[in-house]
Amino acid sequence: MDILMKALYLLIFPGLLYCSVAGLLLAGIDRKVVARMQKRIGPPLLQPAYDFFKLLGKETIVPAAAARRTFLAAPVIGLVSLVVTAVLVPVFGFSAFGGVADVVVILYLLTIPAVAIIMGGAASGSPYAGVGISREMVTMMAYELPLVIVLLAVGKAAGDGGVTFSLSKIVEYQQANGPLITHWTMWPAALAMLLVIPAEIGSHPFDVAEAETEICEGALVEYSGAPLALFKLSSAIKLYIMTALFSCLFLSGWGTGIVAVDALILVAVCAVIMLICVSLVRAVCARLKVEILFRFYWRVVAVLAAISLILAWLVG
Amino acid sequence: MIQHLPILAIMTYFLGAFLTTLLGHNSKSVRWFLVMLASVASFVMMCLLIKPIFLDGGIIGYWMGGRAPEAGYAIGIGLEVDALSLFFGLLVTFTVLLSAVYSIKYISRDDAQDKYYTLFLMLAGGVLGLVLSGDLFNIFIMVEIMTFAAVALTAYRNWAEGSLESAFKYLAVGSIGSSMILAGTIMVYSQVHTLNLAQISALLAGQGLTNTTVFAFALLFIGFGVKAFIVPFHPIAADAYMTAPASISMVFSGMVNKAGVYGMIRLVYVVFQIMDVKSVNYLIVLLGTITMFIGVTSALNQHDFKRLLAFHSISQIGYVITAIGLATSLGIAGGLYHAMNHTLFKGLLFLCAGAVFYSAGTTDLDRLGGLAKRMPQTAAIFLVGAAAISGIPPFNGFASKWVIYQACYEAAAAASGFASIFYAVVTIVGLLVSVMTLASFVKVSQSVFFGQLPDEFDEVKEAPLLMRIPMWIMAACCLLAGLLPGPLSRFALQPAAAATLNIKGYIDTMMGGGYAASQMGDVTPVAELDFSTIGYWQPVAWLVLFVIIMAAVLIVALGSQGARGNKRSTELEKVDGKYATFFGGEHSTYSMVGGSDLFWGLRYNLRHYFGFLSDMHSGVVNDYALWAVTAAAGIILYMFLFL
Amino acid sequence: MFKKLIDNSTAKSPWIYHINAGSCNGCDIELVAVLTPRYDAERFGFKLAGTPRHADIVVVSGPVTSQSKERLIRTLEQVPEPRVIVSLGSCPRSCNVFKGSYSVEGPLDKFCHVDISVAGCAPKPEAIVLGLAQAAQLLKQKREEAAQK
Amino acid sequence: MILTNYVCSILLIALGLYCVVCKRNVFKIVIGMGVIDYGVNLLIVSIGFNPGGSAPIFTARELSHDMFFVDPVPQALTLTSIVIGACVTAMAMAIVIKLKQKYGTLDTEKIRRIHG
Repeated sequence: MDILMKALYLLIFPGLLYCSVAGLLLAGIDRKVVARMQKRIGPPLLQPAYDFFKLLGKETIVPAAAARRTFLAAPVIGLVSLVVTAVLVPVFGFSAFGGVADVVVILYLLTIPAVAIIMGGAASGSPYAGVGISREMVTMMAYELPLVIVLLAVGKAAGDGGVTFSLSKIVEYQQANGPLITHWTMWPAALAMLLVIPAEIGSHPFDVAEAETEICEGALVEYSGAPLALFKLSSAIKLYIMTALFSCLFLSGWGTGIVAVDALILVAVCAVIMLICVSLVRAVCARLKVEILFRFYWRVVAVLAAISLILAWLVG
Repeated sequence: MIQHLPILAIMTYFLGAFLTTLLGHNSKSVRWFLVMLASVASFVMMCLLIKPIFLDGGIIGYWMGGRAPEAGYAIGIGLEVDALSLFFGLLVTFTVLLSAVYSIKYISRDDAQDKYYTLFLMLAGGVLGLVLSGDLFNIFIMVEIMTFAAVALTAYRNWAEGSLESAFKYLAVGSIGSSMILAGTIMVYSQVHTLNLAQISALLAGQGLTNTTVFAFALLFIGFGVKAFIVPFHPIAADAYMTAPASISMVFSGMVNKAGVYGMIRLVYVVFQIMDVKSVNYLIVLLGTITMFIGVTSALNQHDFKRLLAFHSISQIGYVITAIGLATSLGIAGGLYHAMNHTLFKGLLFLCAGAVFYSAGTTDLDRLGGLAKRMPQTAAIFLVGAAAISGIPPFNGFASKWVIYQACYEAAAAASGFASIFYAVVTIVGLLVSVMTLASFVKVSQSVFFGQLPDEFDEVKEAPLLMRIPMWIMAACCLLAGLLPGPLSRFALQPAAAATLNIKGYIDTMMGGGYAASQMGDVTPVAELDFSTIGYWQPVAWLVLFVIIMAAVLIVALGSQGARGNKRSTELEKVDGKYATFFGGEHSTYSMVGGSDLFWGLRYNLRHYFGFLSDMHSGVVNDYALWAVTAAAGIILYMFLFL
Repeated sequence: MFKKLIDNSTAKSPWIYHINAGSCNGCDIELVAVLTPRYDAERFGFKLAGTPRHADIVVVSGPVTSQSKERLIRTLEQVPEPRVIVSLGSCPRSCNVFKGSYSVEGPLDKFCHVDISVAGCAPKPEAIVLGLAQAAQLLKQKREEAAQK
Repeated sequence: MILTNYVCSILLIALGLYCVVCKRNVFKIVIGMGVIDYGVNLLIVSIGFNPGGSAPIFTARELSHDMFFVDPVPQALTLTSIVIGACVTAMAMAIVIKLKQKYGTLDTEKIRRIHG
């Protein structure tokens, strides 16, 4: 029974099925909204799903120069780690694995998809992938520092004097004291987190790693068919997870108590967050250079987050 | 019988070393037999100690020649094995065993193998003697034996580029450290007129801190700092790890620097019991944090596989030191856990580097590439090691790092004012260092195992089975240590942490019951480590996940077609059309991003800092000595000012 | 059902890879114009892919020159099945004004099977959209045919 | 009188450190290492010294309570330490010979193939 429950969590809700649907939906909304911002009609809402299924039906080519096993295993590993992360992020009050979700675990799990892309790219043996890997890695180091500080700041603010690494404790604190976004000390951190999200999911101004016009999609250059579909699904799920993480860190503490309704509300909230930090930015910005991106995250975003951390210490 | 095991384990190594020189000169098989016998026997002896010490909580004291203390003074030389010593002893014997197996094939192309094995066993005996010893001067002697053997082994392949100079640097800076240990020892002796650790501990606790004690502590601390290769004593380590044979690099990072760490723990927690002094905590944590940061950033700068690993070794020791400096039971347990994990994964990575060197003849990241096609098992093992050291769940590096962050942040929460901000910054640096570790291992995997295969490595073959066996064992241990933190902490880490904090038993075992009671305060309780909060330690969930992964991999593998990757690269050149790499329409040729160029964006932004690092590791032995002396002076000054 | 889902998706999400085989850039500009707000080909799911591995539809413009011939053929081979090749403009169809030039080896159908051909110099965006939409349907057809085999 | 010993030993250690840090000749660095060792040895012996004490050479039968002699333990330590120091110097010399053969120089500024 326990196994069945766990399998249910991992595969249906809040695991694979739920987060895939939510992620693809969010990606669809994103594309539609950006199109509307540019006065276009835009693709149908389900376009990312169409893309995904189409790619499943395509031929999978493994280049002769590739390290075959790594090349094929990389997308699966990335997807699985994201599904695990999705299970660990609470849906308002509900968290699948008994409320023991931990911020550091999530932090580390979130690096795995990027690493999977990098490993896959490295295994493909393409020079474009080499450049892509380099950029992906630098991007990752750029946003990881602010992300770490944000998580610690939130942990401090929600720690009730101490510090907590537990997401469920953070949610409980917000249930008692209102969402953290209402605390003025957390505003810089929230802003920093909003800026981290587009880099984490590799959306437009920060998509140096997958710049399709410069380096032919970077690390994904040799992927086709089902593995590529898994990567696309991963990036959609990442969209959901990052926004859900934001809502969990700053906007949670309420909810109807009915899991199904909460899940729907969460997707709506995610969509709003995504509109603010992904779609809007994506529609108006041009792609940054990688060294500028790095400087931006370490000088601006990290400082924002650090301000919050210090404020949390002084006030809390 | 059981109390004779520690000395027997040490003597087995030394006897083995002696016999190897005597008998193993001509015959390969005799040599191997002796070495394997010595390493297996010692390992078994250490394993036999698990039950009385870890499980039953006993402490074994042993007086050489039966010279028990007379009139309350220790006159003999003692061995004392508590859980802490045994923990490190197990690490040492385990590393030696695997390294010995690995050496058989790895060293087979060199001459003077009997010398190699003699020095190897001497090194092993030195480190084991150090961790099991209960006598301060004996510790010094063991440190010297260890350094001596280590230097000789660094210079063993004197045909290799730079091995001689790195051996000399190691010797020069290492001997400064040894002299400090000796000077510190004698200063302690001048205060308490004994060399027995247990008695020193009891008497010093009664005396309180005097100027001489502080000076002695500073000297010993610096000495063990040099042996643990904390920054700024680290450049010698980077050189030595790089140029020594990989089997020895593994031993270096697996146990030689652990010996320094052990010395520090013994020193600050047991001998001087100084960890309730906040300024010592800050100093150790600060040194640890600097060590991990400088280690990892220097690693980002490297373009040699083994040198990169060497800097990571330094960086990971920084984690251990930081955790130990926190002086909480969680911190100590985390530090010990990470020390163990570091032995496992860094040993594994060094063995991978050795396998690459054995097969391809170089470890230059700018020249290598695409070896995963020729050495698939080594590549797989390397990925395990890289994931473990970067702290990717579910491997062991993650679990121990998690404990360390937790300890850091709890310390931050417990402290107030400046200290809490300091510990918070330490946590942030720790997490950042982890990401950078990941980055540099991405660099290694891209430029050694993946990417394109240069023509010159066409003929490369997989490493021999005898080299792969220890690698696989270590890889399995990495996974097991990550998946079973609960039993591990219950049966090994908690006893060791408890032994570190509760030294009454340690003193009483050696000096007779009740000796400590007159001098010591209360026993510090050790909190139960709770790994359940990590959140993913749910075996059932992992089982389900495993099934899902397998199914997914199967589906993907079945649905894919493509050319098999086992062609020669000259043949790959001929592969055209569909299965060729996309090259913008051109015929695909060899073209790779060089390993040292992979983090351009980062390096460009931090160019001044990286320039400073390059200058710091100038390669001139005077500079290294200057770093060491300056740091030593600084530490001594700090101790006098704040203690 | 799953198969049908994939079949339907195939028609709805055609990704384009564009090869310029010596074109004067007129057609290329028109192709980009198709993606602008006025014509917005993305509403049909069209997207420009950065690499032939991701592509479903390869759009070739220009009379195949001797410099581009080999590269063109190589790139076309690298596109995974099912794929549709669309020739854009008069040049790949007949070499247009470049016919007879010492450096032109075209037209395109000498080297590969052309599924859809959009004529014009340069073709109107409306024509391109129509051609691409047909190509998308063709993709689905090809997939179904492949499944029957 | 004993103070002279301490001062001398500290001086020796300082001199040795100076030698290791500042001298560019590998050979002199080895000498410096030796000098540090001797300084420490002097320190050890001095610490064990009791003014007016006799040499601690007795059989167990001769031993009585009113005897006054210097502490024998540091002397034993010194012996061990001297032996170790000799070994280390021998090792260092061996390496220096090899260095000279391989690099053709004893200048530390030139013996830096590994750096960065």
